[in-house]
Amino acid sequence: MEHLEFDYDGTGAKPARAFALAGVVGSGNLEVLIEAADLGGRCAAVVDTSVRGYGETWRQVLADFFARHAMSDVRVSINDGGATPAVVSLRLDQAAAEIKDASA
Amino acid sequence: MRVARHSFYEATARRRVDGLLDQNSFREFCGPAARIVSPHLPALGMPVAFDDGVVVGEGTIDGRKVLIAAQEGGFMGGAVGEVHGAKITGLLERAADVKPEAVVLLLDTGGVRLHEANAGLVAMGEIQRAALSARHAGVPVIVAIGGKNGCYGGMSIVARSCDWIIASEEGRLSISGPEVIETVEGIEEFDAQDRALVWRTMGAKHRRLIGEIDALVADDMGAFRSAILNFVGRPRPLDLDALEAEHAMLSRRLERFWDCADGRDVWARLGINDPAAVPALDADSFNGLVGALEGGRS
Amino acid sequence: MLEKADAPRRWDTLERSYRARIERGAAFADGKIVRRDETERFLEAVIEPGDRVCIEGNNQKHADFLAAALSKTSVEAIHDLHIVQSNIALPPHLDVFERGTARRLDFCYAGPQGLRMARLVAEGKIEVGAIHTYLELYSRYFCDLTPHVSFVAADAADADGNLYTGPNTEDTPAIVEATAFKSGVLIAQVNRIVDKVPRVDVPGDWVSFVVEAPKPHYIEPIFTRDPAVITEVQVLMAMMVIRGIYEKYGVTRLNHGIGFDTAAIELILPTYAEDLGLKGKICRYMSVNPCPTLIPAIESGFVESIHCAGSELGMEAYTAARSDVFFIGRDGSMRSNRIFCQLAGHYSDLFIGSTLQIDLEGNSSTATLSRITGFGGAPNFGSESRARRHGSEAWLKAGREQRLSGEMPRGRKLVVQIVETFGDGMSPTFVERLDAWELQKTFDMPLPPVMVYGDDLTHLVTEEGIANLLLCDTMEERAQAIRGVAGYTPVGMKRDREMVARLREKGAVQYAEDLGVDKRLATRDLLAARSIKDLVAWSGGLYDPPSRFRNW
Amino acid sequence: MSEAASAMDRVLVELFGEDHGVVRDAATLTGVARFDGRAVTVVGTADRAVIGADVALRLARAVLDAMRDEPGRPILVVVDNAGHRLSRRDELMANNGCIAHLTRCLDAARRRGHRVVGLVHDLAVSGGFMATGLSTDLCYALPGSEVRVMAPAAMARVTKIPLDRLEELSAVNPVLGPGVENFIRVGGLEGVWDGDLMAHFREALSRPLDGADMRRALGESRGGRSAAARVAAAVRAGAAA
Repeated sequence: MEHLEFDYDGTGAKPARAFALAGVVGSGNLEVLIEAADLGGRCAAVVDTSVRGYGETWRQVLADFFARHAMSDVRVSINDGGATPAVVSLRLDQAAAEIKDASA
Repeated sequence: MRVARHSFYEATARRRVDGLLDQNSFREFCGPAARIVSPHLPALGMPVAFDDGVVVGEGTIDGRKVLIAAQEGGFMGGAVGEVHGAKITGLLERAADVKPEAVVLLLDTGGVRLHEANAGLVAMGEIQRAALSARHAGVPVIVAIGGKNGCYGGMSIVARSCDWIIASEEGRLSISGPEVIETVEGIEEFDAQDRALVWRTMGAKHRRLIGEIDALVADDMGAFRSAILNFVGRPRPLDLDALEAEHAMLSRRLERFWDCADGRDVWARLGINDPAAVPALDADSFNGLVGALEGGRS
Repeated sequence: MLEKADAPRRWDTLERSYRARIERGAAFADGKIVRRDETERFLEAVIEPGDRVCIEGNNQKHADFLAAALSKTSVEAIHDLHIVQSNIALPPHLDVFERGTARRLDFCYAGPQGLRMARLVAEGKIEVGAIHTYLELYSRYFCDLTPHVSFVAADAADADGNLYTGPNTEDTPAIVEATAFKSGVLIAQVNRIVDKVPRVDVPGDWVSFVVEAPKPHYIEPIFTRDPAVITEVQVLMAMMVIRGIYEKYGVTRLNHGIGFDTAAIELILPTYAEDLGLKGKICRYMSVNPCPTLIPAIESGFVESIHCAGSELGMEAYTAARSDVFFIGRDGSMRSNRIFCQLAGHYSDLFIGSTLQIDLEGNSSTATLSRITGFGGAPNFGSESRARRHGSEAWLKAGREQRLSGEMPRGRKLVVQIVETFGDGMSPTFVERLDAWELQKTFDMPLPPVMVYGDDLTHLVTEEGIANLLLCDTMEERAQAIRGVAGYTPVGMKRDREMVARLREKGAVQYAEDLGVDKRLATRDLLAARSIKDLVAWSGGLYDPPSRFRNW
Repeated sequence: MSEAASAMDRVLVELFGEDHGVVRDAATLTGVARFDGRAVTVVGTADRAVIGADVALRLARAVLDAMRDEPGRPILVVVDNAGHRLSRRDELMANNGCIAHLTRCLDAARRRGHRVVGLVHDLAVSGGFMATGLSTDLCYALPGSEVRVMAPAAMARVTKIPLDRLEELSAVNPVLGPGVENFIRVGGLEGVWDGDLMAHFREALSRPLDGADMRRALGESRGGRSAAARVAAAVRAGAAA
């Protein structure tokens, strides 16, 4: 396992909901827990992954994610079973869509 | 055609809970944000899940209060570890306290999580005892099986200790997985690749025909919901007479079918004219057949 | 001159050899029917050392009994054979090299035997003539690699040797034609001998001998893709293909690869493409095996006609009941033919398939280190058809996009590769240099084993988007367009973001939003069938999947 | 009679005397013995039996008989098995249903005031332990016996964790490896009966119990299962976190 932590500038509104979860931890899959957190406007990400040595890729995938979804005061926590960046981005987008959804 | 069907099989544990309960009625206990994860997996270099692979909480189904647990088959095959098991046990114990109209267990599991084997096995015993305690408190416990993993290992014993079992025809209910039997006893005993054989031996249709489960439904969220609703608020007796009746039923089964080599032989002996056609029947036709058999018996 | 006068040239040596072989073989046969338990001695009688021998080994149907028998013959009697067969699939195919029965090999595809093949080549037990494509090898049967003896597999034969191949005709016609008309010995392995075959696929007078095998020939359901394992990412890519390529060019005639990526496309035709109003406008005529995942597209009226290279296990009753769509004999069962299917696919508007590695020129390969596999038919399907002269909307539009220098207008075949940026075990699909170069060195090949050449490729589809190489004017643009869809692979991370932005402006790189693809729809709910059972339902119960694919 | 079987017989003799009245039918043990002047129903298996559907029903019958014959009569469950039977026929008959029936009978006996005591002799494996020992009020093991979910080599194969690593981890984490000691620590076993068996049995019969499942608390206090009690309590309380 490898533990990674990242920190990004916040750019948009605080999320509508307290938290949202997308995905399931499994081979080639991951779960993304996204939560409102008091981070002084910043965004943070914590990754626990079963595949070592992809820190730079995670940094970039998450940077692109936060650039795509303007958010602030958000913490993303990931348990990863070796998902490809495509699947990671998909789950991140699903989680973001849900936490931004004020309807429920 | 039949595209818009809302599949139970396809859904994650969370989607199953959402799909079965009244909208926005679900309140989760010890949810993912609480991060109650397995204390054992990290030492083995395995990723954890924030809910340890089971969702537990309360909500309503058609306005009737239920407690519900849903195993996530995608995480470690739905296997029961220490935390996972304790969540289900706690939920069943709560049932005895708060007396909902039912506890619903959506099981999707290979059994004990080997990575925390001893805790998982003892947890099975605890889950079973808690399920029986809930029943003694008058709360019916309803099991639904329709995920990728079926319901295997100790949880198959738990399932048969509950009041009602509902399964889709994708469902399987058995103590040993076919692969285990093949590995230990050889391919002559069980060819695990022969999936038609697997379903004829352990699948929901066979289980329905021999009286191991109470309802067979299509793989559809609405069908599961209706079947569950049918059993909400309907506890089954758990007294000595009920145990004797069960004993008589099981003994009769072994007497009648012990020499059968295949599910088809059992079905033929049950009076089904074309046993080979059973696997291809859809849920409605199959239930029609079951109805005709039971009608013929009474 | 004098020598010639002394020994006048004979012009029927092959014919005389044929007669001698038949006479020797007849000792082990009753009429044309070989006594099964004497098969090995029979083979020793008809085969001579150094012969070119073809063992029918298709994608699916295999002359497996004869292949096994050959691998048990005496090496003293039979040795140094030159095997000329398309598919090396079964252990006996290589046993004959291991033990010295055969030495030289010309083939197309080695799939699961690739690792052992590599070992035997390294040990000098196999001399590889060449790794061909299907059409190349069949062509050489009629040129310089004509078999002396061929084993074919058929479903049934009568006493006269008339053969019924059933739906899996595959390579049989090519092998039979080349062998029978060049004085070769044609031996058929059949599942059963009958009084009258359902239809004559091979006339009896072309067939020298028939052996009834102890059990039906080996057949593998290699074209069955279980919809249950199609991922959301594959659905997303399928959506992009439909919008960005099929709809854009109006592709009606095409060939699909057989992976999960193309299965996903097939399975969203009745949903996504239907909603886009594309029925009757795309995917009407296909050259492909009867993949079960095509059933919903056929049933919903998208795909109108399919010619098949071979059949697929479990699809027999379905194809037979859809004679408007498939090519069906008077007996009611399907007829396939790999050559014609390959040709039809070659001259269609589009090929789409998957690969393991792509470089910055767009060359792609499925070859991996330590294995020798070959590519079968993909290179034939996946190449520009330069001899094409007829126009079609898709072909002409692609040609206009390519803007070749000079005045002469010309069409262009669409050759598409569909891949995820990372493959199994996080291995990047995009590489600066293909493993194929290394493989060439290791096995001393004349060329690196490339499946589809970069200059044949027109589009590259990943989960990131589509690179349209027709719109790239320079090799640098082409490389950046490829980097632009290569995602987070090292190749993709090295993209020149400004240049990719410019390529995006001119449409050479398109992302989902540029294509009008709503990513939120990219779920498995879009699949017309999400399980094998759904496919059975779509087929009205006609599709009978092999047991291993069932979950009921 | 095998060595293990004679060892089993010695245990029965030590507890109930020479004429203990426990009868063996194949691998099944049933009978009514006397202990301190009162009747005790003995059910169980011997010789590392595999629990098939038929075996489960035979044992269940004996438990049902005990409930019918004498309310409150103690039941000793002798546990010696290699797990449930791995066969197509047993699965066809739904072995899980038959084992569930056995466990429900044991559970019913407990709730009806029969003290149900388990005693692992030699071996208890996975489903076989669940069928028997885990359905008792109190379950003990004899010295030298073993309880496990799966043999370590098989476990290494299934979990894809190298055997040596698995054994290394088992040494420090009682949830992982086989052994009576580990099962005691996770609360699956009450303890080991060494020395005076009669004294141990007498204590087990007379121990005041309120019917609550104490195994998690035991696991917690013995440091073998630290999370279960807390998590179950939180869920029972309906806690969000």
